[in-house]
Amino acid sequence: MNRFNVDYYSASSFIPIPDKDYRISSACGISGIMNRSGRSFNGEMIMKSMEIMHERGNGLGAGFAAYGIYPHLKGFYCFHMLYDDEFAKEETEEFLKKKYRIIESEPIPTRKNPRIKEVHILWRYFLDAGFAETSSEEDEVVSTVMFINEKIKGAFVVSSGKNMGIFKGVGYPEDIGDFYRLDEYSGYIWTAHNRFPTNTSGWWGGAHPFGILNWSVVHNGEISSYGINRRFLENYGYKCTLSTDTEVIAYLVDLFMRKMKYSHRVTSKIFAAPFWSEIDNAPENEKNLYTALRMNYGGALLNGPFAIIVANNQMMMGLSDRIKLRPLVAATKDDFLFIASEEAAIRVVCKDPQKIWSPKAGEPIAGFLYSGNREEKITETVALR
Amino acid sequence: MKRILVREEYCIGCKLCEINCVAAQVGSSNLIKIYRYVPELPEPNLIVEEDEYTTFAIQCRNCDDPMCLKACITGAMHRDSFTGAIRVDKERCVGCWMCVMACPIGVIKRTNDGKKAASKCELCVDRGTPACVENCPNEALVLIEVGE
Amino acid sequence: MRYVIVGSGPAGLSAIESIREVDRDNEVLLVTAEKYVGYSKPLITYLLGKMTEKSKMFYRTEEFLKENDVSILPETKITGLATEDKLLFAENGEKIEYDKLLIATGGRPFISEIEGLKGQDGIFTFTTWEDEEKVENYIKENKIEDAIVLGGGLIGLKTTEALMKLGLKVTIIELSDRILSVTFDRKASEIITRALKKEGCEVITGDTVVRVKGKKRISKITLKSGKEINTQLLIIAIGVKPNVEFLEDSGIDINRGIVVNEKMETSVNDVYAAGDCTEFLDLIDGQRKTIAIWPVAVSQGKVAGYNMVGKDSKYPGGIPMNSVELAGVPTVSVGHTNLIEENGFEVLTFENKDTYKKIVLKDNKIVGAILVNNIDRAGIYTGLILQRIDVSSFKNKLLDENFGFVYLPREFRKMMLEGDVKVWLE
Amino acid sequence: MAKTRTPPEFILERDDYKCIRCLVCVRVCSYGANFYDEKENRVYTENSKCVGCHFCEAVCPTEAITVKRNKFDIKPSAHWTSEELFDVIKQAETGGILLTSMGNDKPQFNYFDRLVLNASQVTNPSIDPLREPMEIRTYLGKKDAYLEIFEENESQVILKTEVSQQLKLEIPVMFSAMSYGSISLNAIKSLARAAETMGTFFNTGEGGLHKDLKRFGKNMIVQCASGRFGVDIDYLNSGAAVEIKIGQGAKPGIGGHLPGEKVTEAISETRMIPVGTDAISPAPHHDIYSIEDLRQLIFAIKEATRYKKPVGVKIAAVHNVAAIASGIVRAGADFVTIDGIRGGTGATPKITRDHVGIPIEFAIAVVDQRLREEGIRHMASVVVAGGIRKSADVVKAIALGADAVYIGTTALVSLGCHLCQRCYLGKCNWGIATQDPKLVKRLNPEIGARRASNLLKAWTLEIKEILGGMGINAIESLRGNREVLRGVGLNERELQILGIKAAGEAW
Repeated sequence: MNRFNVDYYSASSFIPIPDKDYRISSACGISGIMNRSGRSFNGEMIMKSMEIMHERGNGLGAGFAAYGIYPHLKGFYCFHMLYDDEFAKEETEEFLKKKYRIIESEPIPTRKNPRIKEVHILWRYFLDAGFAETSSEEDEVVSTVMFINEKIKGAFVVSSGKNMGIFKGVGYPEDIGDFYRLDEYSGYIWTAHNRFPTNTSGWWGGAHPFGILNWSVVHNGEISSYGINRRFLENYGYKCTLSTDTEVIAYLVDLFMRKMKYSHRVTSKIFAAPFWSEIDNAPENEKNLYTALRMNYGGALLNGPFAIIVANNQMMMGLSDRIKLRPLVAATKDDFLFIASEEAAIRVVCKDPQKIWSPKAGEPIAGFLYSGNREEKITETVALR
Repeated sequence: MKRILVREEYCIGCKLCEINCVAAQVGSSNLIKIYRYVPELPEPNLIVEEDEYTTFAIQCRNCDDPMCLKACITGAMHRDSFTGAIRVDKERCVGCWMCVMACPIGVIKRTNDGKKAASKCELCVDRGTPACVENCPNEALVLIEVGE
Repeated sequence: MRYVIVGSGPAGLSAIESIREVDRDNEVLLVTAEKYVGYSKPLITYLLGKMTEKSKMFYRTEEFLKENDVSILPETKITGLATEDKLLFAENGEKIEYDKLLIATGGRPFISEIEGLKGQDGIFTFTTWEDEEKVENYIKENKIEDAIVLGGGLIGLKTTEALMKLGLKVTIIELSDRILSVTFDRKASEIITRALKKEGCEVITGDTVVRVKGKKRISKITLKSGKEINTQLLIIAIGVKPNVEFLEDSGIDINRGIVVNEKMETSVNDVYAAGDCTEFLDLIDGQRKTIAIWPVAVSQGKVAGYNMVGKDSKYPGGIPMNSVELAGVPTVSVGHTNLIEENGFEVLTFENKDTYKKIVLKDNKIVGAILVNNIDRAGIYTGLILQRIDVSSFKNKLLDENFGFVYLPREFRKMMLEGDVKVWLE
Repeated sequence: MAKTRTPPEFILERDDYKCIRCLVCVRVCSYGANFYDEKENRVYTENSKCVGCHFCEAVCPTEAITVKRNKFDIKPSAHWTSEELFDVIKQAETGGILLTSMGNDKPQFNYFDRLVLNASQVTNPSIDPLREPMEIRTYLGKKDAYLEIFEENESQVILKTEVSQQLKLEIPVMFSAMSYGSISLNAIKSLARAAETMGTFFNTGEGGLHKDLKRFGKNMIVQCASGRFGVDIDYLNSGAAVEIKIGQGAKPGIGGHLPGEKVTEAISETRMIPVGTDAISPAPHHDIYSIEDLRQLIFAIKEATRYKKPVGVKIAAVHNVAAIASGIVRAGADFVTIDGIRGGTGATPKITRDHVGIPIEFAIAVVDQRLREEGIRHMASVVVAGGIRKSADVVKAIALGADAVYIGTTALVSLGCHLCQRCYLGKCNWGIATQDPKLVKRLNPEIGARRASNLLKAWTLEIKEILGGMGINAIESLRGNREVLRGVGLNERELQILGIKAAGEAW
C-alpha cells in the first residue's frame, strides 16, 4: 500500500520524501566497466566515464556499485546504510544484533566536497549470518533488508552483498565519487549512474544503483509498467518500499536470476519479451518457451523506455527495452567489457576498443569472469528470427 | 454478368425494395418528392411475395438462356452487350405479352402509359447498383457476378 | 465450309446466332423467298392495325446480319434439293452449294376449296409482309369499309383486330362451333367472343364460305348454311401447314412436317430443319407434331445452329403456348387446355367478373393453363409445365390471386431464385 | 378505482409531409403500433403499443418518423420519478413482480466514467501504434508461478513445465453467455462468426448447442448452469472451455425461466427438453450447496474433458466477492468470471436487477487485490462483465486487474439492439431477443458478424492507441497496472478499495 494515501492525511507532520513516498520520473546516464580476469582497478576510471556524461544528470542523484572492494572481508555481508538520525541507527543495530554477528561497524569514509550537502549518517557493517551461504540464508538477508527499509523509520539499506558496496547520494557523479573517496577503492566491476529526475529535490536513497544481496542495478528510463511489476512482485512476497521503478527491477532480477536461477538470457526475454509476431514464427520449442514466459511472467515485462546495467560478483549485463527507446553501447578491449549510455563514455576511458557496437533492442550483453564454468566470451544473445 | 441474389432467409418483407425501385424508374432519389408530385408512378419491377414466415422480393433472374428472349417477336427484348442485362426496348415492344407468358419467374410486367410495353428489372444498369439491392436493409438482395 | 440457311424466320435467324457464337470464320448464306429479310411475321397484323411502324418490323436488323457476316440471297425461292450433290435449286435457276444446310421455311397458308376463288381481287391470305402491303393498299385504294375473315384461329383473330383498328366492320366465320377452338377452351372462347361482339365484330360459328362472287373483284360470299353476305374483302386464315413441298423428291423423311431428331437433324446427313416446317415431340403427350409457335422455332433454330457447328445440343420437345390480346382482353394459353376430367385429367378453374383461370393437371403435374385478363405471372405456370413439377403440395394455391413462388417447395424455389434458371434447353 | 390508463412511454411523431404511405413502418412493427387508415390515406401510431425500439425509425425511407420519450410531466419530485410512480400503478393493477430486461439503467452504479487514464509526456515516449507493434493478445487459464527451464547451453533452452491449457484471445474481449432461447440463433451466429474472425470467444449460455454452432467450437465457451440444459459429454467437449455458471449480475441469487411457448422444436432439441415445456434453471445448482461441491463439479468436468479444457466459474459480484473468488480459485477453477450489477439479461425481476450486487469496478479491484495478497493471482484468470460499453471501459477494467472482459449488452447493441428492455416479450423487432421466425430473419448473421467484428476492430485500434499513449506496447503491462488510473469525484474509501489515487496525485 502506498504510503502517501495512508499517511498524508493521518499525520500532518508528514513530509513526503521523493522516490521513497512518491515516484519521480527521470532520465539518466549509465556506465559499467568490468575486468573479466577479475583484476581490480581504481574507481577513477568509472568516475571519468561518468564525468563526460555530466549532461545526462542534473545533480540530483548519482551513485556507483563496486565489486571486489572488500577482499579482506569477502565472506561477510556488507550493509551500506543511510541513517536520518542516531535513533534510526540504534534501532537498526539492535535489530541486526539479534540475527547477525557484527564483524565490523564503521562510518563509510567520506571527504568534504563543497557541492555535496551531507544529510545522512553513512555507515557500514560487515555481518556474519553464521551459516554457510545457502539460498535460505540469502532469503533471510533479503527479509532483513525489507524489514529495515519498511519498518525502521529513517534507516535505509543501500547495499547488502558480499565483497561489494553501493555508494550513492544527491550530486553529480564526479562529486559523489570524490565525496565517497572512490579513488581509494579498487574493484573488478564498476557500474555507475547519473540522474536527471524531473523534480527539484532528491533523496539519497532514491539515487542509483539499487541493490539487493550481490545484485545491483543502474537504470536509465521510466518503467511504464511499474504499477503491475510491483503488484506482480507482491504475488511473490516482495514488498516494494520505495516508489522507484529501479527498485522493482532489482527485485525482479533477484526473483528470476537468484531465486529461480534463470540465466541472463531467459531473464532478458522476460524483461524485454519478443513480440508475438516473432514468437509465432519461431520453431516449436522456442515458441512454447517464449509463449509460456509471456503468459506466466507477463507481469514482469518491463514496458516503456529503459536501459539497464545489472551486475553481481560474477557478471555484468546490459539490456535495453524491446524497442530500444533508451541508448546503450557496448565495447570490449582485451579482458575489459564496457557498457554505457554513450560511446563517448567508453572512448574517454578506452581510446581504441577492439569492438564497439550498439546492441539490438531487447538483446542482452553479458560478460562473465573468466574463472568459473561460465562461457568465456561476451554473450550476445541472438535475436529470434 | 450480374445477377441479383435473392436470400429469402433474410428478407424482412418491408418492401423498401419496391419503393426504391419505383423511385429508380422515375429517376430520382428524393422519395418524398416522387411520391408526392409524380402523378402516375410506374409499377415496381420486382414483386415481394409473402406467406406466413416466408417473404422475399423477386425480380428478373437474368437467366443465361432466357425464355423471354426466345419468346419476343419484336426484338425489343435484348441482352445489353455491355452489361449482360436483359433489357426491353419499349419503343419496339408491341405488347404481345409473349414474354409475360414465357418468363418462368413471372416477373415481366405489362405497362400501358399510352403505349403497351413490357417492363422488367434491368438491374439498374444505368444507375449503378440496383436500387433494391442498395436499399435492402438486411442484404436479402445482393448483386453477384455469375458465369464467366 | 458453307452454312446455308433457307428461310429468314425466327428459326433461321436464331440458328445464325448460334453458328456465329461458335464459328466466326466460315461463310453463312441466308436464302429466302421474301423481299424483306429479318422481319417478324407476327408483326404484320400490328403493322396493318398501325400499332407499329415499318422501321420496327425487323426482329433482327440489317445491322445484325452485317455484324454476323451473313451473305443474303433475297427473293430466291428454293424449288429443289439434291442431297447427294449438296445442291439447292432455286426457282430462278440458280444452284446453291452447301456443306451444312438448315431448312427453316416455316409454314404456308392453307386454302380450302371455295368456289369462284380464282381471278377475283379482294381475296387474300395473311402471313407475310407482302400480304400486308397488298391488303393495306387494297383497303386504301378501294376505300373498303367491311371485311370477312374466314377462320377464327389466332391469325384470323389478330387480323380481325387489325382491320377493326382501321375502322372496318368485320365478320368472322369459323367452321367449328367456337372461335379459338384449338388454343382455348369453351369458356375462354366465350369471353373473347363476347368482347369482340361488344366492339362491334360479328362472329359466325359452325359455318364456312363455300362460294365467292364478283366481277374481277369480290362482292359477295355464300355460306354453307346458305346465307349470303356482301363484302369487298375476304381474308382467308383457316390455317397454315409446313412449307415442305419442294422437298418431295429430296429423299428427306417428311410426315406432316420434316421429321427431325432431338439434334434437329433430318434423315439426311448435313441437312437440318427447324421451326414451323418440322415436326417433333410434344412434351406433354409425347406425340410427334408441328408446334408452329415462335419460341419453339427460336429454340429449335438455336439447337440446329449449335449442332451444325459441332456443338452438341439437344431440344427436348416443346409445348404449344400463345399469348394474345383481343378486344382489350389479354389471354394466355399454355400447354393442353382442352382436356377434360373424364379422360383422367384434373381441372381447376377460377372465375369472376374480370378473370378466368383454368389449370389442367395430370398425375399432379400441370399440363395446361388458361388465363384470361389477369395474365400477370402466367410464366410461372409455363415453367411448372416445362419442368414437370409435382404440384401436389401447393395445388390448392394454384388458382390464388397472388399465386407465386412463396407457395412452391423451398428447394425448388431456392433453385429458381438463387441458381441459373433453365427451363427449356438442356 | 377504475382501471388506470397508463400513459404511453414513447410518442411516435410522424411528419405527415414526409410520410409517403409506403407502410414500411406498419409492416415491420411486431407490436402492431403503426396502422394505416385507408379511408383517410394516413398512417397512425398507437403510442401505448410502442416500446421505443426505434426499428421503424431506422427503416423509414424518408425520415418521417421520430420516436420520442414521453416525459410524463407529473408534479416535480426528487423522490417520486415517473418511473417510480408507474411501477406502483402497474403493481396495483397486476399484483405481480415487475419484470424487465437488459442491465441496470440507474446512474449511481457507474464508476468507469469516474476513472481517468494516464499518458506519456516527455519523460517517457509515447509509442505510435501505427509504427510500432502493439500487442493485446491475452491468454486465459491457470498460470504457473514458476516455470522450470532447463538451459543446456546458449541455443538449447528447454521448457520443462507442462503449462496448462489456455484460451488465446487476440483481443481481451469476449462475448458473454447468451443462450439460444434468450436470443435468436441468428444473433448467436453473428457473435460466433465475429469471435472466429477476431480470434476471441463467444459463450453458449445455458441453452445447449445448436448444431449449426458446432463448427465454431474453437471459439466457443460452453456453459453449464443450474438447469444443465443441453449438457452431455459431447457438449462439454465441443467448445474450447467450460464455464460453470453460478450467478449473473442482472439477477444474483435467482434462476432463469424460459416459458414453454418459447421452447420450439429447435430449442427443445438443443436444450434436450420436450417441446413446450418450461425450461427452468433453479436458483442454486442443486448439487452445489458449498465450495467443496463446486470443486467436485469443476473436477468432474475436468475429468470429462480430460483436463484439456480450461474450466471457469461465473458468479455475480456480491458483497463478499473477493473471498468467494478466492475460494473458487482454490477449488481449481482456471478462470473466474465476475458479473457486476450492470450486467444484462433477457428477463429479470426489476427489484433484483436494480438493487442486488455491486458495481464491477469494485469487484475487479477487490478480487485482484485479494488473489495477489494470497499469492494465488496466477492460478486463475479473472474475466469481468457487466457494464462494459466501450474500449475505455475495457482498458480501465484491465488496469484494475481483469485479464479480459465479456460484453453482452454491448455486443447486442452492435447487432442492432436499442435497449428497449422488452426482451422478455420475445417480440424483438431487431431479430435478437426473439424466436419468431419472421423476426429472427431480420438479423442477417453476415451483417451481424460484420458489425460485431467491426466493433472489436474499432476497440482494438482504440486500445492500442491508449496503450501507445501510455508508452507501453503490450497489454500485460496494463493488466493490474492501477498506476495508470486516477479517480475523479470518488471518496477516500472508494479510492482505497479501487486501489487507485485521486486525480492530481503523482506516482
